Order: sequence, then C-alpha cells, then structure tokens
Amino acid sequence: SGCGSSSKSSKSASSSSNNPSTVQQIKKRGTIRIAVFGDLPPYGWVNKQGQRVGYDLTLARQIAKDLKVKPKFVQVNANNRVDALNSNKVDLVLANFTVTPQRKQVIDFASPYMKVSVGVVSPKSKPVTKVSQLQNKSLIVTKGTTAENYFTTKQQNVNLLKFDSKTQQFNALKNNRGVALADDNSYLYAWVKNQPKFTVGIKSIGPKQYIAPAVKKGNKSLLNWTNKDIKKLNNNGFFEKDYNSQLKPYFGKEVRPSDIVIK
Amino acid sequence: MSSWQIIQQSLPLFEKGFILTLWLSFIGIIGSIIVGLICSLLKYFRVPVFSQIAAVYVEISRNTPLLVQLFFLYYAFPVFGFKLNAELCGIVGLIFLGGSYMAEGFNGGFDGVSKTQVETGKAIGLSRMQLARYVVFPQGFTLSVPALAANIIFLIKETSIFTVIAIPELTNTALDLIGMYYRSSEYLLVLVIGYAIILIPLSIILTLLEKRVRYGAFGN
Amino acid sequence: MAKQVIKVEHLEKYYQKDHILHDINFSIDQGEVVALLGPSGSGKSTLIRCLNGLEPYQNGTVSFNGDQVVPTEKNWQKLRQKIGMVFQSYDLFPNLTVLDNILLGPVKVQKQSRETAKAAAEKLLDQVGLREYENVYPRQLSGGQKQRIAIVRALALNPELMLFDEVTASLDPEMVRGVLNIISKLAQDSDMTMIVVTHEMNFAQQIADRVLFLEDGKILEQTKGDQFFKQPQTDRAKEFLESMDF
Amino acid sequence: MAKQVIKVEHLEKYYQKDHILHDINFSIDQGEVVALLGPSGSGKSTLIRCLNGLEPYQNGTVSFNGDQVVPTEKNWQKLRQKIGMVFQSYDLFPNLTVLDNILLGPVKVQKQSRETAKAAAEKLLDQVGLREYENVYPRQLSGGQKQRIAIVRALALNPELMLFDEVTASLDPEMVRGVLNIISKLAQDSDMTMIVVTHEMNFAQQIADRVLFLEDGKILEQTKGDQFFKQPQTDRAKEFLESMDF
Amino acid sequence: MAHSGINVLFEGRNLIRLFGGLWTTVEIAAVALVLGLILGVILGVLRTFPNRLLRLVLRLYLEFFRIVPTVVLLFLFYYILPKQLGVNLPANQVATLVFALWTAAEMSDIVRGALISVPKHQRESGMAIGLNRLQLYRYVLIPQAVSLELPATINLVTRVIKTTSLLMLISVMDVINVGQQVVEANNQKYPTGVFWVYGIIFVMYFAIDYPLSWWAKRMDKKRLERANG
Ligand SMILES: Nc1ncnc2c1ncn2[C@@H]1O[C@H](COP(=O)(O)OP(=O)(O)OP(=O)(O)O)[C@@H](O)[C@H]1O
Ligand SMILES: Nc1ncnc2c1ncn2[C@@H]1O[C@H](COP(=O)(O)OP(=O)(O)OP(=O)(O)O)[C@@H](O)[C@H]1O
Ligand SMILES: [Mg+2]
Ligand SMILES: [Mg+2]
Repeated sequence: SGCGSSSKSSKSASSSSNNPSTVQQIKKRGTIRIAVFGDLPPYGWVNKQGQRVGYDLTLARQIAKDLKVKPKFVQVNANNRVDALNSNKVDLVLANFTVTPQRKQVIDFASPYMKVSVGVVSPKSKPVTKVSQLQNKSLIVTKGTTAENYFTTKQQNVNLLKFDSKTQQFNALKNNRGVALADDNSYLYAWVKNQPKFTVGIKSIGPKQYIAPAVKKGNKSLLNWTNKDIKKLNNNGFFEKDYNSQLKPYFGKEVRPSDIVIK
Repeated sequence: MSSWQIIQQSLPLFEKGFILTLWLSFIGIIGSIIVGLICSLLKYFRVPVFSQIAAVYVEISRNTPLLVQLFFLYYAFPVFGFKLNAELCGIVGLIFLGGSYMAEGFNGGFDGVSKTQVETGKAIGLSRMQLARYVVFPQGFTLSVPALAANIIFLIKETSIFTVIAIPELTNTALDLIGMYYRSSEYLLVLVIGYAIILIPLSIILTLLEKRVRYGAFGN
Repeated sequence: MAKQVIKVEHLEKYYQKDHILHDINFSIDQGEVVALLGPSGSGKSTLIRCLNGLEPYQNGTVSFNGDQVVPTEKNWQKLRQKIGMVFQSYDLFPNLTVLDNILLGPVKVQKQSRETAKAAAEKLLDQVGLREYENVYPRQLSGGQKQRIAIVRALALNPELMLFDEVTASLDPEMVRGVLNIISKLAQDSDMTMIVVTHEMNFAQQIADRVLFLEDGKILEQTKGDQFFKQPQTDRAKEFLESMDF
Repeated sequence: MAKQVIKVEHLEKYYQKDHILHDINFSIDQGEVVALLGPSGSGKSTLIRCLNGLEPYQNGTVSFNGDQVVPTEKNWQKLRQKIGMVFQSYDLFPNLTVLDNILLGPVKVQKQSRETAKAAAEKLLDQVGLREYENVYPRQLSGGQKQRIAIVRALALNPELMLFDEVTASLDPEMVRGVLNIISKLAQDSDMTMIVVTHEMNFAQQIADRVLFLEDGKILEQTKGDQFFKQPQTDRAKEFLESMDF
Repeated sequence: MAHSGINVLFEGRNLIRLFGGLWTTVEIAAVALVLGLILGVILGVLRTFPNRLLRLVLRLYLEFFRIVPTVVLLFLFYYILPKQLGVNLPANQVATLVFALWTAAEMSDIVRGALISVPKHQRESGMAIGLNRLQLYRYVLIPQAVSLELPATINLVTRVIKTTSLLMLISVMDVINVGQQVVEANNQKYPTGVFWVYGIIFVMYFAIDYPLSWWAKRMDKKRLERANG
C-alpha cells in the first residue's frame, strides 16, 4: 500500500548516495557518531570525572583516530542500538553488540573483535548453576540483549524481568528482584569482581558468540573500511593492549585474554 | 515478514500488556481517589497535624516526576531493606502521584462552591458538618468532576512510565519487542492503537458524564 | 415596654486595616421594622452580617433578647436559627428541590419532624403563591420566584428577627414588586422584627417604623420612618434621598 | 423633512427555532430620541443588537442613511463606526487605561492621529467630569464612572446613531443619576439620534420623543413620548407602566 | 553506612555532572516551552475561529497529543520520523521538538478556554467600536485571556519540566541518565549511593517545580477571592 511504498523508497534512498554515514561523508563532516553504552563498566561507562571510558570506548577513539575525524558519542541502551543506526542517529555502534542472525537481517556487522557467551550470575548464598534451576523463577535481563533473546526463544518457562538499562538490571539483582541475572558473561565477570556476594554460577550457555561493530544495512563504504581497520588493529596488538588497560583490572583470575580477545 | 504478520504475531503479548495496563490503572485510580479524598477532607475539616502532613505530601508528590518516584521506590528503598515487587511499586507510585492530583481536584471543587452558598447555609443555622454534608460536598463534587476526569486520563497515561521498573505493560511490551525484533514502526503503531482503545472511549464517556453532572446540578 | 430583641453597643469592624464600622449603637424592639439606608459602600451589608455572626467584629457587643452574645462560631450557629437572613443574590441551594431547600433548616438544624415541617412549609409556600413549585429545582424558577422561596426558607425556621439585604437588587424590575409585597405584608400583618436594607425608597417609606441612616460606617441619624422621608435631620440624608429619585 | 437615519422593515429574528422578533417595522429621523420599552425578555436588547449587526437576523432589512445594509461582517464592521453602542455591563477593557479605551476606536479603526483623537477625547472627558482619570485603569473607577467612560468611548467615534441598552441597570442607585444626566444632556443639547432601552420611567419620559413598546418580540405601540406615559394606547402598556413604580 | 553513602555525590566531578545533566534538562524544557507556548497561543486563537475544518484539524492535533503518552511520543519521533519522513535530528532536538509540540497542544486548549471565557460583552464592545477581528484579538481578547490563563500555564510548565524525566529513555544525557552513570560507576564503593543519587534528583525536580506551583496556586487563590468578593 501507499505506506509501504513510501518506506521502501526512503530506504532505497538512504542506502544510495545520500547515505550520511559513508566514509566520505564522515570525513567531510569531521566527526563520526558512535553509539556506546554509558553504564556498563568496563566496556562503556562514565567514570567519576565524567569521562567516557572502557574497552569499547578505547576502540571507538582509535577508529576515529584512524579515520582522522573526531568521535562524537551517543549513549544508547541495548534495545535502541538498531534503531539508532536505522534512524541515522549514529554512524557506527560500538556497544557490545553481539552478532545474531536476526540482527544481521536489519543491520550489517563488521569483523568481530570480542568473544562472549551468555552467562548467569546469582547470589553466592543461593547459587544458580544449572538452567533447570530457573524454571518458573524470575530471571533479570536487559531488553534487547542476546541473553533476553536466548531465554525468550529457547527457555520459555523462565519468567523474565526486562529492564531498560544495565544500571537498572544490576540494581534489581542486588535487590533480589529475581533469582539470577543473565547477560554476556564478560560483563558478569567484571561485575562479580566488585560484588563478592555474587557468583557467575553458569559461565556459558547457548552458542559462543561474537561482538562486532555495526553499521547501517547497506553502508558498504563504512563497513569495508571498518573491517580493514579491525584487521590492522588486530595485527598490531591493539586489542590486547586495550584488554590489559581497560578490562584486566576488572576481571578475576578466572578470565584470560584469550577468552575475550579474538586472535 | 510483512508488517501485518509482525503485528499479528505480537498481538498476544500486547494483549497481556493491555490487560495489565488496564488493571494497574484501575487500581491506581481507585487508590488515588481514596487518598485524594482523604487528604481533601483532612484539609476541609482542618484536622490538626494530619492536614499539615497531607499538605506536605501533596506538594512533594505534585512537584516531582513519577519516574523519579518510581526509581526511588524500586531501586533506592530496597537499599534500606524496604522492598516491594514491581507491580506493587508501580501501584504505590501511581497512587502516591495520583493522590495529590485527586486531592487538588477535590479541593478545587470544594473551594469553588460560592461564598454566598456557604453563608446562606450558615445563616439557616447549619453546623460545619451539616454545611459540608448538604451544601459544600454535593456542589463541590459536581464542580470537581472535570478535574477528576482529566486526572483519570492523566494517570492512565502515566502507567507508560512503569516500563522503567520492568512491568510488562503496554509500553514495556512494545519497547521489548523493538529491542528483540527491530520492527519499531509496527510495534509503536500497535502501542498507539492500544492507548487509543483505552483512552478515546474513556474520554468520551467522561465528557458525557461531565455534561450530565453539570446539567444535573447547575442548570441555572 | 416592648421586649428588646437586639441591641448593639460600640460595635467596631475592621477589614485588615480598613475601619469599616465606627462605634455603632442601636437597639430594636420586638415587632419593630427598621430600614437601614445609606449610600453604596457605607457598610449596611457589613453591619447586618455582623448581627448574625457572618462577619466577626473587633470590638463592642451584640445582645440578643437581653443576653450578650459570646462571639464563638458555636454560639452564633445556635443563634442563627432565631435570626433569618435573605441575601441579594438568589441563594437557593441548586442541588436541592424547593421543598428540600426550605426543610433543611427545620429538619436538620431544629430537628423538627419532616411532616410537621413540611406542613408549615406548604403553608408558607401558599402565602407566596408558589405551592405548586415545591418539587422543582431552583434552576426552573425565575429570579423573583427564587427570591420568594429564599424568604420562605428563612421564615421556615420561625425566626425572631429577619434580616433582608437588598433582596430585590438583582431582580428584573417587573419582578421586584411581588417580592416587596411579600415583605410588606409580613411587616404589617405579623409581629416580625425586621431589619431591611433596600434602595427602594417608596418601599422603605411604606414599611419602616424607623430608619437608620448609615454613611462611611457611622450611623448619621436614627429617625422615625415618616419623619426621615419628609424631613431628614442631616443634609447628607437629604442629598441621598434626592439622588434616589430621578 | 428630516433625514431618516435608520429604517427597519419586516425584521424577523430567530434563535434556532425560537421566534424572537416578529415583523419589526420602524424608522428614526435624525436627531430623534426613541425610548425602547417593554418587559424583560420582550426582545429589546435583541432588537438593538440587530441594528449594529451584533446579532444576525433571518429576514427583513435594515437601512442606514437610506442605504440598505448588505449584512456581511465586513459591512457591519464599517458601519459600527457610525453607530455607537453602550451596554448594560460596564464593558471597558480592563487591560487598557481609560484614555486607551477611548482612543482604541478613533486611532486603530478610524486611523485618526493620536494627538487629534486625544484632544477630542479629553474634551469629552471634561464634559462628563472625568478628565483627571484618563490614565487610570477601569478597575479603579466606580460603576457610574465606568459607565460614563463607556459612553465617552462610544461618542469618541463621532457616531450618527447611539444605542443605549439599559446602561444604568447594574449601577448602584446613587450612581444612576449622573449617567442618566449625561444622556439627557446629550439628547437635549446635541442633535444626536438615539435609541434608549431603559427601565427608568422618569428618565424615559424626560428624554423620549417617541416610545416603541415591545412585547413578546412584537411592537405593540409606537407613541409620542408624552402621550405614552400619560395615555398609553394598549392595556398591556398601561399595566407595564403601573408595575414599574411601586 | 547509609550516612556515608551521601559522599557518592562528592566523589570526583559527580555533583557537577549531575548539575550539568540538570542543565540539559532545563535547557530542553526552556526552549520547548518558549516555542510551545508561542505556537500554543497561535493555535488557541485559531481554535476560536468559526472555520469548522480548521477547528477539527486542530482538535485532532490536540487529541493526538493528549492520548499518546509522552514516552511513546518520544519514541515515535525519535525512531519513526527519520525512517518514514527522512528528517533526522539529534536526540536533544527531537526531545525539544516533542515537548514543544506537546506543550503547544496543551497550551492551545488553555488559550482557547481563556479566550472563550473572556466575557461575551467584552468581545461585543470591541466589535461595537468597529474593531476588526485581528484588532479584537490583539487589543481586547488576548491581553485579557493571558491573565485568565496564567495559573494554568504555569501548571503546564511544571508538568513539562517533570516530564523531562523521560528524556533518559531516548539517549539524552539528562540528569537521570547522568545519575545512572554515577550509580554504576560508584557502585562498589557506595552500595547505598543509589539512594543518594536518586535522592538529589528528587530534590532538584522539587526545587524547580515547587516555587512555580506555589506561584500558580497563589494567583488562583487571588482570582477566586476576587470572583467571590
Ligand atoms: N471582604 C472585604 N474586604 C475588605 N473590604 C471590604 C470587604 N467587604 C466590604 N468591604 C468594604 O467595606 C465597606 C462597606 O461595604 P458594604 O458591603 O457593607 O457596603 P454596603 O453599604 O452594603 O454597600 P452596597 O449598598 O453597595 O451593598 C466598603 O467600603 C467595602 O469596600
Ligand atoms: N443567545 C440566546 N439564545 C436563545 N435565546 C435568547 C438568547 N438571547 C436572548 N434570548 C431570548 O430572546 C428573548 C429576548 O431577549 P432580550 O434579551 O432581547 O430581552 P430584553 O427585552 O432585552 O430583556 P431584559 O429587559 O431582561 O434585558 C428572550 O426570550 C430570551 O430568552
Ligand atoms: Mg450591600
Ligand atoms: Mg436586555
């Protein structure tokens, strides 16, 4: 109908020449707009000096530097990462974005730079070590995460409590609003290090997954550029350095760089 | 998948959210009316201490956002061991907010009763209680109906903020689906329709009620 | 000697800093009809509102049937059953029928049985020619009819003193007459003690045993009715009377 | 023969289904003062509001200075500069000073220079004895003063016809006289054509060259002023005159 | 332990950042209010015109903004506008636009209400001295409506300010979003920090809105006294 055709035409228009997020456009503009998290230490967060820091942020700055433009950060929550790209709010997402088949249909992922899988954290006093323990219990997740997706599609008899932000979900867990919390295991490792009363009882469920930068569907120009840049950074050991400076201090002994960084 | 299929698949979830929104609004509104009426009566009868407490409550509640009130109830209070489940938080929050709005509505009605009516009542020897019972309340309730109606609509819309404390009402459902399946246009459309289904008929009913009540009591 | 119904001594009234009534002194005997005249803003309304406690006063005393009123809200509330008052605006309760308007005082305040009160009310309604309207709501009445009902409502309490404050001021000119007629009849036929504030000089002349002439919150003269209209004692009153008819 | 200022033929007015004015016919010559009398609700206000287009009418014609008015809002708006009107309620604009109230028409509508208009306005203010109030806001005036200013405001446009609708009805009795005096003077000293609706019979008698007596939206009689008050032609008018004085 | 939690506010630049967030909030509210109030007055005036179609369109505009919760409006404008209409604005501007349009809708109703409650004889006196429609609004109706509507307008202002709390949902770095960052970054050292951070946000909103409400209430009371006295 009329509505559908108009959206189609605008879509085709945005993927062609007047896409505002091509490398050329970005260079012309002098800034690259990057979606990041603001409340997820140690990946993307704001320290008490008000600076945006973290593993993703270091990468983001490096990418901007390689592009010879200034970075401009747009803070997002997990459930608006896709729309931030599609509505041209940002050029690139570097917000711990896990590659999934559904997401691939609506946006384009560049080469991955991190490995993760879903983990489950719970209080040490009542640890959850098997998924079966979650049957008909409340499990805390953040909207739009792979954890939510996994439990919604694969474990339908778990009650999910869905939050908008990481702050909210971790607070909810501390207040015992659910028996456990599911999210990417890499955050959970970092979080439990500071929360001695909690443990990552299930270290990994579901398939091993990858974190990658994302661009708007059809933005070949930026996608290709990013792939090249990631390859270059991989070769010169950037990710290990990034790991050592941003992540290592937050992780316990149970995590090794090779669990996270892709070699 | 076509838009229509997307929408169809989501309908069961939206239906759950819809019912929850209705249910929470209903409890919240009833609670708000009760709290509001109590505050208003405390003020009208100038009950010492309690009327002052009510006044302070009204000001705090009216001048802070529901979202912050909910954050407080949901995230901050448990730090000190006071924990309510999400739905209860939502309802308590909504009543906390709505109580003051309703109180103001009733106050407006009672204050709106004309001074000559009150004096006439006094002149025939009515006591304060009798004055309230036969003159101020019957006329004041009628006068407050428009404000109460506006508050009811307002409170229903405020339930959309419950999304921040993970209550799967309408808005939360839509945002969640968007986060998983990325079809924001379709889901937001369903969401808007969901609110319209509740609010359009309700606002028509309330307008009719207003007209009727006004005519019933003040046709002069 | 006739019984003194009301006596006012050294009454002073302020609104915040404004001195509205200055050293008011007068008394009224049973059955006497007093017209309270004076230019707009002179304090007539304020004075009669002080007489049934609707306005607090800051100094002086009001005595009713020889007993000085201790001016608490409770005392006034009791006294108001004995003091009927009718205001300028038709002040019926819009949420009650005519009959319920009238019965509210007798039944709820004086605790008469509804039957007795109703019988009395219907007699009064007959007198003002509005018996058939007893079950309608005030909005269905004309201004003049409303005002007659308001008078009935005050009379239904069987008051010892009636206060009328410009009861015809907001009526259409053609309606005025009916209402004034009722008050005249009341003044002449019954033994009711009354204070009447009015701007209708012919009417005042017809009913008043005595005139209190007020200006700027002071009683300028207290004169017998006939005499006031023929030969006012003060120049101000003379001037006032002249201005009142074109 | 004097010039005919206004002529009304077969005027009919409805409010929805209610037939308010029935076949109204009359004309007024320059300099004539017509009193429009009749009981409340008879249609007096409605009639004079039709004469300057504030109310639309459904049938019949109004002619002004011999030209039939084509009743569009634009035409009326132009005509209203020639037809002054003063209402019952003191209708000064509370947001403007007295002077600005008066100058609004001459300056904004007639595009006179402010100086000329101001000089004229001050002359008029002198005539009503309110020159010193030109810079105050209406709320600081008494009702009688406000109404006099309203008259000045209408006169400031130099109208050929003045319409007065019960201009003293909401005034305090003592204020009435001053306002009526000004209208009388205007009627007698100037050559102004006027239609005056009033309930003050003495006043009407004094100024009216002719009386139109309206009842139920029909003109029951059109009689010379003196004659109407001494010997009205219809019983209804006689009855009306009797009811008007107590 | 609870009492020491308050120190979370004084760590690093936390407090300054919270005030910075508040500034963003206030800025968006202020710009939206200025635009919205002006547009609202214009629409309110138009809604008193006799043209039925115009009135219907404006009424639908009002009802749309009345029925759709503000949260939903924000998402609609943030995500749908760019996709369907190709208009792309940063979050702060989207927020400003949404709030301005919403304010205009509500304001149009307030203005309309005030205009039609200017006594009829005021309108007619204006017409009687020959003012045309524009002049009538300019010199008579709007100035009087403004004073009638002022309390309601102030109440609308407080509502808009309160509702800016929803900005956190669309990536605006408002005070609540900053608050969440602070809570997360200081979680370990100050477990009760969440109470103090949300506490100060609560106080901030109250400090802005309370004086405004108080003012509106006082004016309403005065008007009531005038009407009664
Ligand atoms: N509530 C009030 N606050 C302050 N002043 C008041 C109040 N009510 C009345 N006044 C002032 O008290 C004086 C007397 O007023 P009052 O109404 O008693 O006069 P009145 O003689 O009844 O006049 P009218 O004939 O117009 O009814 C006036 O100057 C008036 O302005
Ligand atoms: N806006 C209106 N809608 C319907 N009917 C109206 C309206 N205005 C007036 N009427 C009716 O028209 C008739 C004439 O009213 P109008 O005001 O002209 O009478 P009037 O002679 O001026 O009375 P008064 O002396 O009370 O001012 C009345 O029956 C009135 O009810
Ligand atoms: Mg008085
Ligand atoms: Mg009239």
